Amino acid sequence: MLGIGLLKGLGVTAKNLVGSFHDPARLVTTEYPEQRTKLPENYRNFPFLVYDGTAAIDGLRCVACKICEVECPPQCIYIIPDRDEKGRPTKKPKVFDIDISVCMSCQICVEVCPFDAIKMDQQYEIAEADRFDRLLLKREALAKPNSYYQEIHPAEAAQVDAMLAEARRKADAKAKAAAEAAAAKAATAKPGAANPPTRPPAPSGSTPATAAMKPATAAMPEPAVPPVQPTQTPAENSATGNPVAPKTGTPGA
Amino acid sequence: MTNSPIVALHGTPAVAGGNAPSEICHSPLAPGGAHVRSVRDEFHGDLLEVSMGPHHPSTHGVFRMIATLDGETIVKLKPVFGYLHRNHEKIGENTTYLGSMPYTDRLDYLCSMTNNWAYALAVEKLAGQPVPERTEYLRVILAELTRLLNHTCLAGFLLQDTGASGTPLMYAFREREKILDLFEALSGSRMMCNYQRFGGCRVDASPEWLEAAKRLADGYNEFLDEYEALITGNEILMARTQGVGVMPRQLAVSAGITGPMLRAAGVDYDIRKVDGYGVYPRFNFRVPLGDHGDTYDRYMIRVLEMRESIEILRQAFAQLPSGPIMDPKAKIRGFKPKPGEAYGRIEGPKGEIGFYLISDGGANPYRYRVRPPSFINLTVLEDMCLGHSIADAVIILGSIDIVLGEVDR
Amino acid sequence: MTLVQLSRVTPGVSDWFFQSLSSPFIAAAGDSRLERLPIIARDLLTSRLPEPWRWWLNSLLAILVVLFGFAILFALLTLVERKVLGRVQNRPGPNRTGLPFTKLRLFGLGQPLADGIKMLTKEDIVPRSADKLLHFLAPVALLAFSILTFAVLPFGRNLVPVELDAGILYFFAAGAGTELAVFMAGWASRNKYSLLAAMRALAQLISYELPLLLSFVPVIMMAGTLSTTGVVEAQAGWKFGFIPHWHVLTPWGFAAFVIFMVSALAESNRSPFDLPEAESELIAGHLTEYSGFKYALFFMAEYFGMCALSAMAVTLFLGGWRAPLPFLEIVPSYVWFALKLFALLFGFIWIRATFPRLRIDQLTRFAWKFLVPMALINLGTAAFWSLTCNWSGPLQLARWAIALALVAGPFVVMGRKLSRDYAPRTYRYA
Amino acid sequence: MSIAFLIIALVTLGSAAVAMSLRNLIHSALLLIASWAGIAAFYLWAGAEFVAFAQLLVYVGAVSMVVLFAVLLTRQSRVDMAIAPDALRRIVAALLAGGATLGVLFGAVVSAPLPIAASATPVTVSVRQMGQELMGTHAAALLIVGALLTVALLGAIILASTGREDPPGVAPPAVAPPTRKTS
Repeated sequence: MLGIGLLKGLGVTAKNLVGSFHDPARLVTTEYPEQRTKLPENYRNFPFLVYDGTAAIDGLRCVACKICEVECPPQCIYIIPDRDEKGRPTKKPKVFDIDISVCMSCQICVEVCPFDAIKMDQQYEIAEADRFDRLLLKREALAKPNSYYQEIHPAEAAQVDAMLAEARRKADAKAKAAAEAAAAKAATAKPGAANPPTRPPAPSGSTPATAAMKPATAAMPEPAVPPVQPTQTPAENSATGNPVAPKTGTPGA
Repeated sequence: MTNSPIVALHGTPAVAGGNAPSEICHSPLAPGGAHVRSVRDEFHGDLLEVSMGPHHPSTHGVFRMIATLDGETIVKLKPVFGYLHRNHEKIGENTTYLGSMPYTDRLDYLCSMTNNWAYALAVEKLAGQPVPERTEYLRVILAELTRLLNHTCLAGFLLQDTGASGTPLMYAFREREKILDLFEALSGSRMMCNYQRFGGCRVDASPEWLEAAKRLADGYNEFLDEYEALITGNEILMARTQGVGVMPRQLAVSAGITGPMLRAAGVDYDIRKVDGYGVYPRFNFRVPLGDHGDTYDRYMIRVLEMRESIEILRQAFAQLPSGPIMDPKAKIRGFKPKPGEAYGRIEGPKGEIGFYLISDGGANPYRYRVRPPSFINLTVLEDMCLGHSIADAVIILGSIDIVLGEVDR
Repeated sequence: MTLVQLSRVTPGVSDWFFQSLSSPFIAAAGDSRLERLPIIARDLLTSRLPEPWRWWLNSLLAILVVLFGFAILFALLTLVERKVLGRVQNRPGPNRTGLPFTKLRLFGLGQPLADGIKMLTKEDIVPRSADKLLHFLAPVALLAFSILTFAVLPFGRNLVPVELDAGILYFFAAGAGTELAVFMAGWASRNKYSLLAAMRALAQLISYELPLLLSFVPVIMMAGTLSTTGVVEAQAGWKFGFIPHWHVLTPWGFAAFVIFMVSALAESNRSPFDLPEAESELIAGHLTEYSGFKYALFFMAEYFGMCALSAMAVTLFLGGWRAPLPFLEIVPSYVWFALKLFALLFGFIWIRATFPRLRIDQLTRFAWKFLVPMALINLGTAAFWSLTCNWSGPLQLARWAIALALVAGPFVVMGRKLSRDYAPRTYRYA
Repeated sequence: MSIAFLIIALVTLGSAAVAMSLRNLIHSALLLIASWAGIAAFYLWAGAEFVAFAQLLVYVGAVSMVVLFAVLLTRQSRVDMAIAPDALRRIVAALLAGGATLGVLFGAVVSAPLPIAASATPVTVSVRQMGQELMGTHAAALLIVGALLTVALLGAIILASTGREDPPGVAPPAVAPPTRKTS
């Protein structure tokens, strides 16, 4: 009969009208600034650069290998590797820019980074009063501590830290072996003040750099660890150039 | 455009008589500026050309229909698209295979999961890359969730186009949010999932996630029941949609229509059944078919497909094996398939979504081509709209289910 | 109200007219103090004035009270509508706008005020090629016609601004101008969407005027008067002491009420008959080229029209300001009127929240092929009811049965005919 | 002659006169409607409440719609009258029809016994009285008019329904080849 369907519809809307006062399944609005939904751990927004230790720029894990720059689909990353006075690469980015207006948060830079240096942020309140503010993020703005990474992606970060620690342990062992071999080879060598890399790596990366290593001075971005220089001080340096890319194949631009 | 029956225009489009204080109406909306009034037979007024869009509440984005009206009846309708053209295919040829994956999200931004799958399927075919079984199941789960999402949205949009003050749309979006939450929890993004990889997928689904997805699938029938009680039996909706925008079976086949539109016209063609890609042959599901090919059928077919999707989901959750999600030999970086070509297609929610790739052995595809279902389904718009009123054109367009990101690419 | 002024400036005005106007709001003895509150309040203000002044001021006060009352109702209604729509759609609706410069939100009560300020401060855009005069006149005319209709509504016991002998006729005569205004707006905007909307408005209003007028003819027949107070008077009393003599509680009255409300939906351009401003088809129809204050006026007029038609429906079918039960008469009459009015307005909102929109040909077909015949048959039903008013006992039952059949039979038959072309479908699977 | 009467008459006649002289048909139609409203005001002034409201309801509410529809649906052409071959015949017909109407009205007005009311209180007729008069004394006239209108309505329906044979939902038949003229 004419009107039955209409009445049924009215019944449904009435049910929803009443239900929206008592049924949580029927009032799903999150009143945003006061209430917030919990972000899932996998949530991703624009990328940031992870640094270990306390020094934002010096502690960057990034070695300016430019893989992400090449792989970035919209090509929003711009990197200039840093060089020392002699013109040799220092394995540090001099310029690391991400054009936020171009970036599409696809996470490919994170996937391709062999050094776990770039990660996805969860910061979504990024509105600015000026329309051109903070569209191009510089290295300083991008750098965020490992503790922050731990905070936003705890499970993933723990995994990454464990992996890094494992790699570092292996590298240290290798370096130690190499050093011992060198020592054995050069029997007349002076017993240097090479730091013994025997400290077990902490699984939580919130501690300062676990292994003190001098940045590689070699020109090639090869993931081989250079011999440890005995002159460095462990306190000031942070771990960079974590050598082994555990996930993927050969790094290299 | 298709070989639509040629409609004789009774002269040139002009404004209805008596409209304008002066004789010639300069319409800011219509292209070409002034329209010249023409002489028609005694009993008909002049034709009125209305340019609906690109900014119009119900053209689903920046789409434009230049409708020539006799009274309110459409005698000619010219779809204009390309406002959202962004060189998708050319970009695909200038970026790596992996780099195109996030771009496929942006084709049909409601169904990024199925776009991902179709693209991954094409690349996997090209490279001969096997996929772990767990990933195959996850792909089915995500594709069916996407189908739920897309059809739910469509039902909402269609009802919105018929003027239902947003209520069905809001109910649809309420449910859609739940699926989007699942996608976000899994892939990190609600709509731009970028989830599939060649030879696997990016993140494994946790047991909690699977539990939540199972809950959603189990509760979805309840929502569909409520939604159908609200609107399916509604006399106004039936009057508005039944017999409106009929697409004959012959036209549907010859125009290359796919997806629910084709099945609403009564053609039994579902790539899930035809190709049996992925692990679909392992599932038991039915393909609903319409007999009239009108807007109501197109709406109802989608509702019924959602119910079938729920069945597939239940089976997939029950059968989901454990194991790796990524083929160990699969490469993320430095991916260079052998020279050759491949066409990978799946049954997307809107129809056949396919990617055609030619590799010359380099890191970028030599040719990258998308077969977008929305675009091809849209080509029959005029044939369906002729003789109907302008109000019908809006819901016919709504029932085609287009996403302009995919139409214009 | 213009009638009032018109008659006063002319010395040759007739007696009947004067009489009917010079005595608005006379408090009857025996009413409770609460009941007479509006009149007491008015007398407090004007009782010390000399007689001619007093008449003028009383009229002015009545006008002001009605206008302000409905303006506030309009403001509230916009909020309530959005809230109810929101709740139906599982949203909270506007709930943030409270007192400015404070954190008080008051459930969004500040929203109408904020909307008003926004509307007033928005730029008033007139298309260059528009017919400027008509473009300006349309909202003014629409609002004027809508306000005129309030003049004869009995808002409570002895609370009728103008007591007219042909009050109901006046109401619909004044309301008849609204479609003209809608047409003017659509045509003068010089926009194709607006023009289509204007055509639709004409077709729609011309179709629904007829069932609207036919639907209340039985009421007039039964009440034997065209005056609004007379109609309310005719619905006084209770059967068995608890069933009120409202027209809606009779078979013909219920049918007439439904026809009236459906036509009222169409007359006030409300969903599912909001074709002139169908936003998914015609952008905003006749409102496409309006902005700022003029748009607000249109909006206001639409709500005024809705309120006026609902108030008329209350008067004609729901017993006006009368209480539903005898012991509830302690509650003042104007409160009952307001409650009934709100109930009907809520119905309007509820319907808007639920239904899709009809197409223009279906809309007119529904009017001419369903509502008009139904209204005509209902006239016959009412005549039968009137002729058999002295049947009693088992005959009374027969009377009810026959009347119900007279209403339901045509409804089923014509409804089936109307919905012949469509039905729910079953689907096959491959 | 009161001021009100003057104003009403001025509005009524003025809008009618302006309506005839305007080139814009819609404006003319709206002014015509204003003129009808003026007549309603006159009835009101004269104390014929019911007639006034009926005039408003019927003319301003309904007939106006028909007029506007007719104006909108008729193709507007300035050259219609000038080049029409039978312009003279039309003029003659118009004069004849107008003259006849005028004559009938004039005769009716002159022959009607209109008492010049000396008092300031004209006779008022309540709705009930009017209804009784209509259904009693003048029932025959009412019925005849009703029948006449019904016949006219049926005729209009028949006229309108012929030539609308094609079922809805079918594209309009091709009448002319698609010629595109531009200028």
